[in-house]
Amino acid sequence: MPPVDFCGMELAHPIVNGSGTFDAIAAHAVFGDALHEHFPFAAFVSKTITIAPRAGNPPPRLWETASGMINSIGLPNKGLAGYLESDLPKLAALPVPLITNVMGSTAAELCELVAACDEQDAIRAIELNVSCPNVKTGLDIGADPVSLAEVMRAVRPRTRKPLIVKLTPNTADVALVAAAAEAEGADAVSLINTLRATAQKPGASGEPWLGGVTGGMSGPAVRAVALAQVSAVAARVSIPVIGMGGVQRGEHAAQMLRAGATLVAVGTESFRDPAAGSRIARELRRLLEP
Amino acid sequence: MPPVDFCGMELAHPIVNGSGTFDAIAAHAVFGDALHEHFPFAAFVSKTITIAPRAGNPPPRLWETASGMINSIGLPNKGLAGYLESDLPKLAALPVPLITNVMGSTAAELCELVAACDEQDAIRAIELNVSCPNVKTGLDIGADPVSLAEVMRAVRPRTRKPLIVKLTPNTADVALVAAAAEAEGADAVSLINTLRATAQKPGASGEPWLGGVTGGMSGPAVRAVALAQVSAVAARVSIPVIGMGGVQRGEHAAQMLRAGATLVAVGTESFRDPAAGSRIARELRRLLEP
Amino acid sequence: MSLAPFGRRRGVCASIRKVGSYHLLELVDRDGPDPEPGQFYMLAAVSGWGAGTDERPFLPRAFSAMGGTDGRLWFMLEDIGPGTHRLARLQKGEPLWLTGPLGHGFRMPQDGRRPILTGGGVGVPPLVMWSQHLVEHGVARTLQFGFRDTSHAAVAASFDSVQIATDDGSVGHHGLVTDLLVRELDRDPHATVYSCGPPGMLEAVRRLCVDRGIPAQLALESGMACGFGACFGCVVPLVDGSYARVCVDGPVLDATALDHVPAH
Amino acid sequence: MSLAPFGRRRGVCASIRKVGSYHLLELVDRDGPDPEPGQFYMLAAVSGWGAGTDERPFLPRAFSAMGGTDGRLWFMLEDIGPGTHRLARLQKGEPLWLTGPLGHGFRMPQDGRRPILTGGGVGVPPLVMWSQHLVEHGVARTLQFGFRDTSHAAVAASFDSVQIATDDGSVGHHGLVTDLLVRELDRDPHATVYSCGPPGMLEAVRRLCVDRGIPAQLALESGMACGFGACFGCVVPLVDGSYARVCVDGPVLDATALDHVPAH
Ligand SMILES: Cc1cc2nc3c(=O)[nH]c(=O)nc-3n(C[C@H](O)[C@H](O)[C@H](O)COP(=O)(O)OP(=O)(O)OC[C@H]3O[C@@H](n4cnc5c(N)ncnc54)[C@H](O)[C@@H]3O)c2cc1C
Ligand SMILES: Cc1cc2nc3c(=O)[nH]c(=O)nc-3n(C[C@H](O)[C@H](O)[C@H](O)COP(=O)(O)OP(=O)(O)OC[C@H]3O[C@@H](n4cnc5c(N)ncnc54)[C@H](O)[C@@H]3O)c2cc1C
Ligand SMILES: Cc1cc2nc3c(=O)[nH]c(=O)nc-3n(C[C@H](O)[C@H](O)[C@H](O)COP(=O)(O)O)c2cc1C
Ligand SMILES: Cc1cc2nc3c(=O)[nH]c(=O)nc-3n(C[C@H](O)[C@H](O)[C@H](O)COP(=O)(O)O)c2cc1C
Ligand code: FES
Ligand code: FES
Repeated sequence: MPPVDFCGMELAHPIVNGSGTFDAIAAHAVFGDALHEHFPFAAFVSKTITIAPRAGNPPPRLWETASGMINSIGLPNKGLAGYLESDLPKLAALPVPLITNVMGSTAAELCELVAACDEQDAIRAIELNVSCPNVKTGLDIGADPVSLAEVMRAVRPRTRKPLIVKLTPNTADVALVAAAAEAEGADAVSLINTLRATAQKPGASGEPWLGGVTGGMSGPAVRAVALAQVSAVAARVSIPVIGMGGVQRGEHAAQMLRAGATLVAVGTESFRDPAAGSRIARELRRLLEP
Repeated sequence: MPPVDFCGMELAHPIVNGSGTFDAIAAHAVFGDALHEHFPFAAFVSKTITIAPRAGNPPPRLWETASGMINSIGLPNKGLAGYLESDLPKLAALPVPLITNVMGSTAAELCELVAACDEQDAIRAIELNVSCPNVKTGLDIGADPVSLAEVMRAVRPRTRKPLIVKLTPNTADVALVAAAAEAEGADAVSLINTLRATAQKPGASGEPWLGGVTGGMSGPAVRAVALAQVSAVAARVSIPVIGMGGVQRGEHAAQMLRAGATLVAVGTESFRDPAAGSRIARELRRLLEP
Repeated sequence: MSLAPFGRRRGVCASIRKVGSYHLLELVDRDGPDPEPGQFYMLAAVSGWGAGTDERPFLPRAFSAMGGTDGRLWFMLEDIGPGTHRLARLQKGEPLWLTGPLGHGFRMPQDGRRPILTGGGVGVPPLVMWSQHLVEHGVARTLQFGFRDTSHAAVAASFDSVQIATDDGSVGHHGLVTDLLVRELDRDPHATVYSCGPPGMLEAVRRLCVDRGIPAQLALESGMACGFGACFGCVVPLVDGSYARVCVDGPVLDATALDHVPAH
Repeated sequence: MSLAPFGRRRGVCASIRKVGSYHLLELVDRDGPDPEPGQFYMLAAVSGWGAGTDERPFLPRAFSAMGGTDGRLWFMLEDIGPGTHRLARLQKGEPLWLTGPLGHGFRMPQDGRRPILTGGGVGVPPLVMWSQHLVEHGVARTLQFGFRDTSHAAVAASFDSVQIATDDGSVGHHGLVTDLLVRELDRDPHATVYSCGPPGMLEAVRRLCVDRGIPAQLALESGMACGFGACFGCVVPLVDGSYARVCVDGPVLDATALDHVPAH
């Protein structure tokens, strides 16, 4: 398996993590230097950073579904300043390139985030999480090609670093949105984010289980939906695609690549197996070099 | 569990079948009169009928996923005339009310289907399957509130029978579409239809497994997505809702009712257990009458 | 055709043993009628279903009856994926879900034609049952099976007067079972062919019989979700451009009606 | 804190037996370090995971170590759902996945305070291990457990000098274990409380200790997806308005830092 070129970065293999599904700083505290010696991903994607710090949603934040899970984490993070100050130095020390994922609810917020990341040498690429409701339409920015194009026109000029748009699957035609991102200068797209889902408290109340009421579903349950969306997007755009959703083994990663993805991200499977990324890369290598 | 009033029909319990997931005529041939004596559903929903006969998609039509399945059946049916002539007399003999599900790719086609159903006393209600691409936008009619409203304005005047709109889950905001259906006179909405999904042939080719290339995912894997969409729709509209998606036992049906559904449809679970409808109704009764 | 009781019911694994590459499964099914040769059942383990590769199996699996009397059913299966893997690990006394008997079985030969039963692999069970039926009804039959190798052919050791072909030549004729069929048909074409086996073999039998104008009843396989006509998933293409549902229109279909036997 | 080897690894079930309502599980874990009292592991069966009610469990499950030396680990679990149900059915010799030891355990009492270990239900294991540690280090401790009934209390029969309370009064004090705690604190408040148990009990202990200004280390439980800080799913609310991840900031947290113990 030769190194992969992704937006000018040379990666050792095509497996990265899904934003928000691996905390390399916490994992280093838990597993020690073994983590860095056997780092499971070819690039590291940070969790979503917002301008102001966020505590995240009240618990419970998790629900297990048939072959998957719902999370309603609510994007807890230290805020842009906190990220740059306390997390970035540690993430810069990882043995792989760093991609920083950011989210804002207005174009102005996104511009500020992107401009700040642009100044950091340690940040090799920026991923825009556009699963955030547009204040005007109420729809997620990424669910609507028009909103997304508008945001991209504002944000694109703020950086010369590679800009990846993380698409939401909760839309009628994800390829249309991907095409809009490409047209406005995105260097890559990544998908799928989680499928909107919910759960009720056990018992007769019907009350929501999750502190955040609804959440997003991930894991093997969504894999076939992810493969359809990745295929549709890769067929429509010429920029590279990061495919994800339910990838658990090398064969699933290979399917994403066959569908047209350049990189494959692993999210939920890392929860079941912290070293899943390395295992999947190894299995993939065996499949591709028979 | 008292009888349920649904659009003026008195139903023995809230469990019906999902369109296209139970062939009462074939099942009668397989199971004999026991089927009618223990009919599993409180009303029977036909598979989708189109104006012209359709052979359906080439095989393979099925793919098993983690906790679910993809189908790419392609709506095989005898066409309107064939349905009225050869199926309707048999379906009219079922011990429960009949709901006929129809689909057309233009408003004119839907009008013809609805008007024809309107003339049949044996048809107690009509369900519109709006998961069909709009010829102009390419988007499914049911994925777009504007297209749907247009179609509804044409179709609604053609019948005084209850009109149920079967919504597609492959949309950015299903409650918006449901609200459009209600505003244009729908008597009820049903959801979710299947989630767009795909699968590749085993092996390295990456070719699609399904004869129809993409298909729709159903079963427990989609249940949490279905519950979120049913909750969102029931919170938005005042007309009754038929909730479905991954219902396998009484507790799941109860969750749909707690989310605001009036009826609950069972699809995929009938494949695993032909009498699932009766079992689920029984389990539900036990939960609601403790 | 034996009607199935409505709904799935619990059967119990009475015994399971390995014969070469196959597993022979005996079930107790007190409540079901006897199956007819060519009919099948949908089977699923009650526990541990859904925990195999890729969180499968989810749906029940179709298996032809190899025999069935007095509340006992026999099956033969090969472990090729998560469903058969789980079933092959059933324990004696373990419950399992079953629905059936399902589908239309084989029909008697007409016009005094002699029956030739040609099959292979997991196509063996319905032909074994049909062979038994014919013998019981005093109809002489020719039975011929193709297998990959000795380990697969082992299951045929207990069958009376059977012709064997193996891909590797380790047992019987070195080559395809259709070579044996051609030999029989050349010898005496006044025959009806009954066949069940992998798609390639069935397609070869279909062409052969259609070309020679010999009636053939093919017991087809197909990916199934339900087994009772509900899902329209199990179709095969017919010459008239329509599709037949293998589960309710078959599994036994006339060779002349079929357009071809699909590879899956 | 013992560092965990990176990644999940295979352990083997060395023995499993039922004591009253609980299952005591002994694992062989050759490659792991010994856990410290209060640390936990994420466990999952290698086979049959995902085939329970509602096709669960999918994620691994968290269990406190009850002991661990020389490549052996001990756990105690109650069968309350699909994950514990499957683990309770492990066979001797069966492999299982484990990640750990994880989290921060208990810390020694300061200022000569005497340790009171108050817990109940599946909160027993970390306290048993902590009690052993204290005893081994020559620190006298008071141990008190609350259970629902005799069948749950049975597990405590082998523990030395333990006070028992049961909800139904069948064993020991008829009432809550916090009654016993109040008695001890009334007698001598120069103590540090260590507690683990159901949320209601922990919350009562928290209030009691905070109200009286007594240091308390609470070993919390919480729904977890990962156990190593990756998912941010296992949080509990702190007094400063932020959330702590139970898996990496805990599971042992100071009572004074916690806003309250959430019900789930
Ligand atoms: C009427 C009938 C009678 C049969 N009788 C017998 C019998 O007597 N003995 C016997 O051993 N077998 C019999 N079969 C075949 C048997 O049903 C299949 O081998 C079985 O379903 C395989 O299930 P599995 O989970 O073990 O394998 P699967 O993994 O399901 O693989 C089986 C085939 O399905 C395809 N496939 C792979 N993955 C998927 C997926 N995710 N979704 C859908 N398809 C997939 C591939 O083509 C693969 O080769 C019969 C089939 C039919 C229809
Ligand atoms: C640090 C720590 C240590 C622990 N130590 C022990 C121990 O030593 N022994 C022990 O027996 N247990 C221990 N537990 C608890 C144990 O992890 C849980 O009981 C176990 O996860 C239950 O899994 P289950 O599948 O059996 O039950 P579940 O069905 O998962 O039910 C457990 C609880 O989760 C909630 N729940 C129900 N359904 C779902 C769903 N679909 N998704 C999410 N939540 C749901 C409900 O509140 C339910 O009461 C510990 C937990 C933690 C965090
Ligand atoms: C617990 C959790 C937290 C997540 N947080 C984020 C996030 O902060 N930003 C983001 O863009 N995606 C986030 N995601 C989505 C994942 O990056 C990924 O798109 C999704 O989980 C699908 O992949 P998977 O099935 O492999 O998990 C999160 C997913 C999970 C499960
Ligand atoms: C094999 C199959 C065929 C279906 N055919 C139709 C159809 O003809 N018309 C329709 O409106 N929905 C159709 N559906 C969708 C179901 O009615 C239902 O909305 C969906 O399967 C979700 O429910 P479930 O998870 O209980 O199956 C079909 C679903 C399946 C699995
Ligand atoms: S298997 Fe469902 S129709 Fe044949
Ligand atoms: S369990 Fe995932 S962060 Fe704690």
